[in-house]
Amino acid sequence: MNALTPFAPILTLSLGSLGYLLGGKFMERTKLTALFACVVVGVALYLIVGAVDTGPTIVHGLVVNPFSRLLALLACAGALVSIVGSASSLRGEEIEMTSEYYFLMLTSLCGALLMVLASDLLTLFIGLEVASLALYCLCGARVAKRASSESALKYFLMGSFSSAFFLYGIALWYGATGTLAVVSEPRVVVSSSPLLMLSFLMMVVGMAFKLGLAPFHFWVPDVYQGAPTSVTTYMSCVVKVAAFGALLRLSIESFVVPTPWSTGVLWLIAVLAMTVGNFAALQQRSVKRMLAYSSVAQAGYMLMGLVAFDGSSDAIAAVLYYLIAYSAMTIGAFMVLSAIGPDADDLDDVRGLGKRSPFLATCLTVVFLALAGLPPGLAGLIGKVYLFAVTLSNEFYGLAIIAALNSALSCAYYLRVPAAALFQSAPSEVALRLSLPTKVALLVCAGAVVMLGVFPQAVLDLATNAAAVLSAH
Amino acid sequence: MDFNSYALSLLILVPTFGALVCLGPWFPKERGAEACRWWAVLVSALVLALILALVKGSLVEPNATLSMEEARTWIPSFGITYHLKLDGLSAVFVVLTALISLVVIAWSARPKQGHRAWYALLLAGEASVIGAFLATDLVLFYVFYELMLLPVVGGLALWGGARKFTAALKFLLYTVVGSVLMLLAIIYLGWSGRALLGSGEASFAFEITTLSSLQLLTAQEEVWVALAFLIAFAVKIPMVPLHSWVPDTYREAPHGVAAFTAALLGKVGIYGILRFMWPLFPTFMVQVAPLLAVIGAVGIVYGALVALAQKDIRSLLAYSSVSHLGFCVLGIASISEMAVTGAVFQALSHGLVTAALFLVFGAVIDREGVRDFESLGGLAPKLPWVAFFLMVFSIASIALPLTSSFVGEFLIIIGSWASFPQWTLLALFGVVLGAVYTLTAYLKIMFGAPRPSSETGSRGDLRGTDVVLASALALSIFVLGLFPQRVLSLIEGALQPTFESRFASAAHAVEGISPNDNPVDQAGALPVVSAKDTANHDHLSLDSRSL
Amino acid sequence: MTFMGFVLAVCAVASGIGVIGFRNPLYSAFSLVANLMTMAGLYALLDAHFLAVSQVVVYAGAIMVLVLFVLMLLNLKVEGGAKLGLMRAGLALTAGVLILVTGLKPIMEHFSSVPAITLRENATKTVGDVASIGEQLFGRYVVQFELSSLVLLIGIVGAVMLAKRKHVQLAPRSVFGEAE
Amino acid sequence: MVTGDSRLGLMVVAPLMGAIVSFALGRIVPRMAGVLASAAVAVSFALTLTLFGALDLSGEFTTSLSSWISMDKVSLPLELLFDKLSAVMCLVVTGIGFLIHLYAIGYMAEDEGRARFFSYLNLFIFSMLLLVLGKSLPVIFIGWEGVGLCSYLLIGFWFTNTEYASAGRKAFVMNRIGDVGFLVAMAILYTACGTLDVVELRKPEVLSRIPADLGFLAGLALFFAATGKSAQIPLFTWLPDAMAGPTPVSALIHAATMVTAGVYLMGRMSGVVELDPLVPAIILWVALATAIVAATTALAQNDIKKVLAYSTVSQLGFMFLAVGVGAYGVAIFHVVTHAFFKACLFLSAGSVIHGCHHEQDMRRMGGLWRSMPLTCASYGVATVAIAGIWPLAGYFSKHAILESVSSTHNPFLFEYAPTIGLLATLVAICTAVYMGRSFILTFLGSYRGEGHPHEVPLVMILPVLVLALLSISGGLYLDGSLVQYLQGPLPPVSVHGHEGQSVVAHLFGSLPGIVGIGVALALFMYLTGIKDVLRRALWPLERLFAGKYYVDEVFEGAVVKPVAGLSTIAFRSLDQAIIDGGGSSLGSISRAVGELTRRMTSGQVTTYLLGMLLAVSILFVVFGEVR
Amino acid sequence: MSSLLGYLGLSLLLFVIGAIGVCIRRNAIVVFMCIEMMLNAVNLSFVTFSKLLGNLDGQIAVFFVMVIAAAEAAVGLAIIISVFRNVASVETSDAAELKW
Repeated sequence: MNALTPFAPILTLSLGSLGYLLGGKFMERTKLTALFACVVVGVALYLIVGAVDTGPTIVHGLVVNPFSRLLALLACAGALVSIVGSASSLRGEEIEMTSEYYFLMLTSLCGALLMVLASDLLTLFIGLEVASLALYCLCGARVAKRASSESALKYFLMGSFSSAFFLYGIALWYGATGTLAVVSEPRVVVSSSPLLMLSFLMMVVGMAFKLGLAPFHFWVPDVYQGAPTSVTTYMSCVVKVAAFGALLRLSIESFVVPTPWSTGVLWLIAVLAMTVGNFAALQQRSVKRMLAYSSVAQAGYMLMGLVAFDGSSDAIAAVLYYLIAYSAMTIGAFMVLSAIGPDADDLDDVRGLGKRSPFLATCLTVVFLALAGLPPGLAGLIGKVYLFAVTLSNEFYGLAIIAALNSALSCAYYLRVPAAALFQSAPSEVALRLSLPTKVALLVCAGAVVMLGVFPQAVLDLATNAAAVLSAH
Repeated sequence: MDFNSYALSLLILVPTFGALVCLGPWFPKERGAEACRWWAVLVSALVLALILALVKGSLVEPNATLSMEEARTWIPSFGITYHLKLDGLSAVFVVLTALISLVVIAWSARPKQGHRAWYALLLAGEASVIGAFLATDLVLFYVFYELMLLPVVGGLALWGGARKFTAALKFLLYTVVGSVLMLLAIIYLGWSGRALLGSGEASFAFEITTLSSLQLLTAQEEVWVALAFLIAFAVKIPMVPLHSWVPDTYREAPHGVAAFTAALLGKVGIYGILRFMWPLFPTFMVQVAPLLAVIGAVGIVYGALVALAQKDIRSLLAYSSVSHLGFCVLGIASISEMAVTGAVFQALSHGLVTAALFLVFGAVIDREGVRDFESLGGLAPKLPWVAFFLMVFSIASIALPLTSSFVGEFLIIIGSWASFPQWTLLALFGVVLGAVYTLTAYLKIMFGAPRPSSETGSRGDLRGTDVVLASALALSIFVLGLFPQRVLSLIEGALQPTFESRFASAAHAVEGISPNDNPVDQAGALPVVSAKDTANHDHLSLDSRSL
Repeated sequence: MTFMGFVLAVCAVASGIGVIGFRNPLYSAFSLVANLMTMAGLYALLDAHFLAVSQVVVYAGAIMVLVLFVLMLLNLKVEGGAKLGLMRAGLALTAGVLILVTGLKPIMEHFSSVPAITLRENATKTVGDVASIGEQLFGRYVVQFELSSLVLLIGIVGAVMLAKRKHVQLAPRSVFGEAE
Repeated sequence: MVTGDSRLGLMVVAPLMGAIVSFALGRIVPRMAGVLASAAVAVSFALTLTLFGALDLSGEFTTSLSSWISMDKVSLPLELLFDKLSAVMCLVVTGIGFLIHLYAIGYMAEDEGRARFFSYLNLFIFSMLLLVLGKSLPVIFIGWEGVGLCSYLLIGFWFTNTEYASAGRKAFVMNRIGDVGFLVAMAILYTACGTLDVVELRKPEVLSRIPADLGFLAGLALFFAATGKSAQIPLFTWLPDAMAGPTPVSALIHAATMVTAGVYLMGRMSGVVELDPLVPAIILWVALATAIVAATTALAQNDIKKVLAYSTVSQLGFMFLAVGVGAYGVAIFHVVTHAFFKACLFLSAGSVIHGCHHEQDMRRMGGLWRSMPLTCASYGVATVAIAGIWPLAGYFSKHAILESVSSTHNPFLFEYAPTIGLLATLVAICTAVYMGRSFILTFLGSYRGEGHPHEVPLVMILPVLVLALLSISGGLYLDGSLVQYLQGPLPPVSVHGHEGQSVVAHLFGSLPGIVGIGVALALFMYLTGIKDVLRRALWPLERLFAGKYYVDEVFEGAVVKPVAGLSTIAFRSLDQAIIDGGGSSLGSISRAVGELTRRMTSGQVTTYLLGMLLAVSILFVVFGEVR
Repeated sequence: MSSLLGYLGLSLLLFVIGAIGVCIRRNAIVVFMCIEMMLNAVNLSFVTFSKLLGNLDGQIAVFFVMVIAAAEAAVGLAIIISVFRNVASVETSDAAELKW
């Protein structure tokens, strides 16, 4: 039975999604679609927590260890919060086929879980495609809205394009090692053969695309902006978590980084991402695009941890901690937008939020301050401290300084949002009414952003534990 | 539960709680303003009472040294602690913070709208500044250091002038660029701390006493790390040429926020240099002292010169702040105990004076509706109280004797002459220019024939509470000017250990770079060392030092 | 490379160029069909018989029919020729050549160190007939096989969601939602 | 030595209390202000007298006001020292101060700001007492700055007139420039000697710690401070402008007391001043130049107060002449006599102004002896006194100065002694001429103004008469004895009194004064034709004198304009353009870069794909070949 | 065995041709077809590697890629139709409302 436990969450999600195919009409009529999705994700979450570690012998493509469990947990939690939070905004977004919507959401979560749990590259690729295909569709969920389908098209074309690269990477890995497993026997260091290097580059391109790292970030602003905000909320967390999980595992477990060569590759991408993301966000008036660019930059910060990875668990733990913190921040940020309205995007839509809904404005302020790395959003600050710490302690001074200056620069645009919300007058004085689930979800995000900073120790321990798995290799 | 073990946290928590309460629904829009004000006054008065109660003992007892600590774990795996410490140095600044906050909060003029946010921001600002003055863990300090931005940016954005967002952005970028580099430096230090602490529980160390007890960095590392700290603090103080956020911020901010910022924020920079940079980078501080002296002295003259060209009251105050704080920099640079104590005292005094000036000038601006003093004039007969207090605080600002500023500047000048006579001399010209622009401003605003055109917007003289508050500030300025010794010994008691333990060795380490090779001069540069042997009962005798 | 292989390779490249070269999407689609067929031939040459058959059935048979169907459904015109930027083409070509140049060497050289005898032995081992593939699919890769059904399901549901239209409201609503 | 005598503290504090009380109470009962303030000064005067009386018995008095700066190794208490020197100064300050307070009650009777006025006046007395009683340099400096402040406040007392207020500011700023010297001196002395106590700084063993070059600098810095306060070249132009203040202020601050603080300081710090003999030499030459310039300028002034102001500057130059030759006692002697007759002159002038309805131009006066006989008498007496005619006060002190100049031992001055003597005598003649002129223009001849001048009330005339009396008898009484008396705190002086001399000798000594007055009578009363001839012949000189040597213009051009220009340059070119502009341009650059990166996301998915492909190819090229 | 290596080269060549096509064509369906071609090129690599290495994993991978390609086709074409309904074009240059 133990051998099957890794499958339990996957199975739950797939069966749950099948439930929509069977009882979708009924659920739509009784307005239980969201609730059902929550229950399914909740059960999956529970099962992940309960999943026992798979031993060294890996059966049937899935591996459970503290690392993959933490990421799976994070993906599920993120999905749960974003589903809870945006359940009431679907109507405003004119998404009427809610059972299909949730079907796709559950399957994409399933794909994300596959990505972090996969023990072979085939599973990983399937997971990637499951997640991506579902998300392509979700982006176009507002079928009547031009921007939505446009974003779906862009996401689809670019996603498939990058998938091809990723697939080529897998092929080359297969050619170089003769196996499709994530961990090759014997393990090979990436710089040991040109083919492996090529494979690594290809896979990094694929993952960099999913993470929105520059120069593969072009899709991010368009898709984040065009997709329904509820989908953006979900995507900004789950895709990042899954892709980071995959990237970390591939780099460390498959390609046995760090080598000076691979570090160079990642260094360049990290620097490009944070710089391009921050600069491009500087002049945005669309909050969603700005958050999109900022997510590029944030991914750059996180990549910094992998660059600084030296074989000890600290660097990865830093990435994980920041990933957790970032999930809370980004979900919170997008959820605030979707709570304002289905088409809330421009800075003007945020104006005067403090008057229209103090609660929303407070959450927004906390979350955006956290993104900027300023208290009281301590999670962002502590996360940055940790990332900078590992970067510095592995003597990447240039990277750390670039990142620091970038994060200073980022304040310029992050703070414009709370400034507009709190300090400018509203175009409409209509008070916003939030549904209870939205409030709860927002509270969870804002609370997490603060509490992760005030009491970070437990999470840090968790992250260190998880990271230890990777660094043990 | 022992009061003392929570007392320091209370200093931070009380205003925080007060701020949260201010935001609550019980101070409604129209009717709640005064109630909210009194609540905020109550809270800030409580904080003042609390800190005075803590400091009282050492102010009354001549030889008592003040030292209270509160240490808790925060992020053990990372070596970050919640460590607060109240000693003479921090006590001085915390008292200043509490007093200025009380005055700014109680001051009757406030923006017409948003009383809840106003008092909440001010109280939150008070909490964060106090936190910054108490924290001895570098990361904790950094957190408070960043939190301090809150009242300024918020105040600017909510109630600022026409160019408020530009000003807020400028302020923010300047300080954040500085502080982020400092964050890197902090982390680097913490990491280096790990390297030497060995395989302890904590992997990093950020607590200042722990860090300073170790020789963590190589000379080159120290330069870079210390430079990052220095830039951050230099922006905050502000030191020339990193001051250009100051005029914009002070010009656009509402009076209370400008007073708060000018009086308190820069002091954190000075405090930071003394609290953190001194113990951590003694060698660097000795090395960089000549440069700092130049920056300080040039800042004094430069600030004064530029102030001379100002037409706007607020800009004038901004540049005069730059000028006055140059003295602090010069004092710190001289590394003579006298001058450094003077620098702290000057910082304290500048806080009092500048807050008062901002508030009283604010009254002028509010009443006349204009702020460039070409269009003001002849106000003295119309606003006698304003004229009176403005004169008192102007006098204090130009450091006339018996005001607290004089004590500070006097100590700095006398103390730093031994190390940097030429720069001290330059600084003295700033003193002259200071008198020129201050009196010119006063002359243009208050003196001359009353203008009939400026009658619009007149709301009469200062109100009763404001008179009381201004009197309190004036009184404290004169009391400190006349009886500074308790405060001075409080400061000195906190600084002395650092002096004795760190600079003696640091001075020897950099003997080579000293401007003179004469050993007597070495002693002259560090009077404390030589003074030990020659001090008699009444006077400090110093070895002579040629120019 | 055998003669047959060479011919197929040339065809593949030619049809590939055709895919990207024809202005009329229909011709592109036909070129792609040709390309896919040559691929099937190549698979067959490489003893991947099962794949060769699947290639014809799945790609040429199913996918391309779908593509052609959509093409016909949308009744697409020829892509505007003037719009095809030379600079863009040049850049793309440069990038492609660069990838080719830098990629070819490591790929081709990787097996040069492997003794030819081993490779010949290996080659005889891999015969991708239905039996051996089936054994693998329902053995080691059964989980992935099951998961692939999920992929197809997504394809179906997604297509339904995107392509099926209920009542479409064309009037835009206000940003701030409506009072319900 | 008596320490901790409460009278000493009370003496200082009384005027401070007076200031506060008269300010507070005076707002309610304006009439009381003057009385209260005068009473406070009277208390001080009385206490000074008692202490003065006790001085011979018990030596010096000291008391501590506050421990002020007392740190571990630094101790700078606020202590007062009442020795013979400060006793003399205190008597002058409180005595004459009291008289002038009395006078002011009448003079300011109509003014609305009486309370403020008397409060400032009392504050001045307080500061001045601190100055003369300070036991250490910081305390002296407190008083020094305090009197500067009061001077500023009182010059600009009628602040609705911007010119008056500006004059106050000018005075303050000029004094501040001088204060730089004071601070430098303190810094040098403290750094070198480790103490700022004046008693300590008299001891040779302490002074020997000062290196030679620093000693020179310290002395010079102190003198520089004195030039500010005592209106010597180059910082003297504020004093004539200071006449903008009410006349009692001019009498008290700008004639009798504050301006002599520089002389007092030189005396107090004689040890430091004489460390390098070059310093006294510099002092002497500067003083001589000041005396000449001021005296000649006074010749061409028409404002009665301006004449007196330049006369004060010139007389201060005389005092510094004595300082320059080391005759500090003599200098103080002249301080005292000058206080008598100059206060008398100013108060009389004030009465004239008061009587002529605030007319100050002498050309619109004349013949006032008829309407204001008592004032005329006092003014006349004081004129004779300042002219240096036996047996009035000025003769003795001025003669003593001339005598001490000729007997100087300073190596730098020795050979020039006759020249100096000659020039000083010329100045003395000049003094008599312009004073005579002012007397003639004001009181003799016929009335040229409008309205009816009237004699002033008793409360104003009484102090004037007392001062006139002092101007007559002060010299006789103090001659020799005062210099002798001050031998303790001041270095001994070789000059002796005039006891043994015959009347003829005295008259011979008075010759400059007699000649001067004669010339004045000749030129301005009897032979006015010659005046016009002279005026035509010497018009460049007259221009120069009337234009006050164009010092103000030179100062404006050499200091004020450049500083203002520098300030504008610093603000516009440096601060706004470079420092601020640098920051802003950094902002606009990053915004532009932001715009550029933003535009990279063009919306065209084909471009995105191409971008990705290019990125991949670049990655391959950069990292592909690396082994 | 150079013939097998030749297949690898061919695979890369086809991949690059597909990639170039992706970048220069603006018809979304053609772009999609180019992507399909890229996937096919990779498949060829898989099969060749499988041959070279002597295990069937590569061929299995190809099988799954085909499945995914099929699903991708369904999703992609649905998206294209959806875009066509909104924009009345499948030219990617017409679907460029979201930018900057």
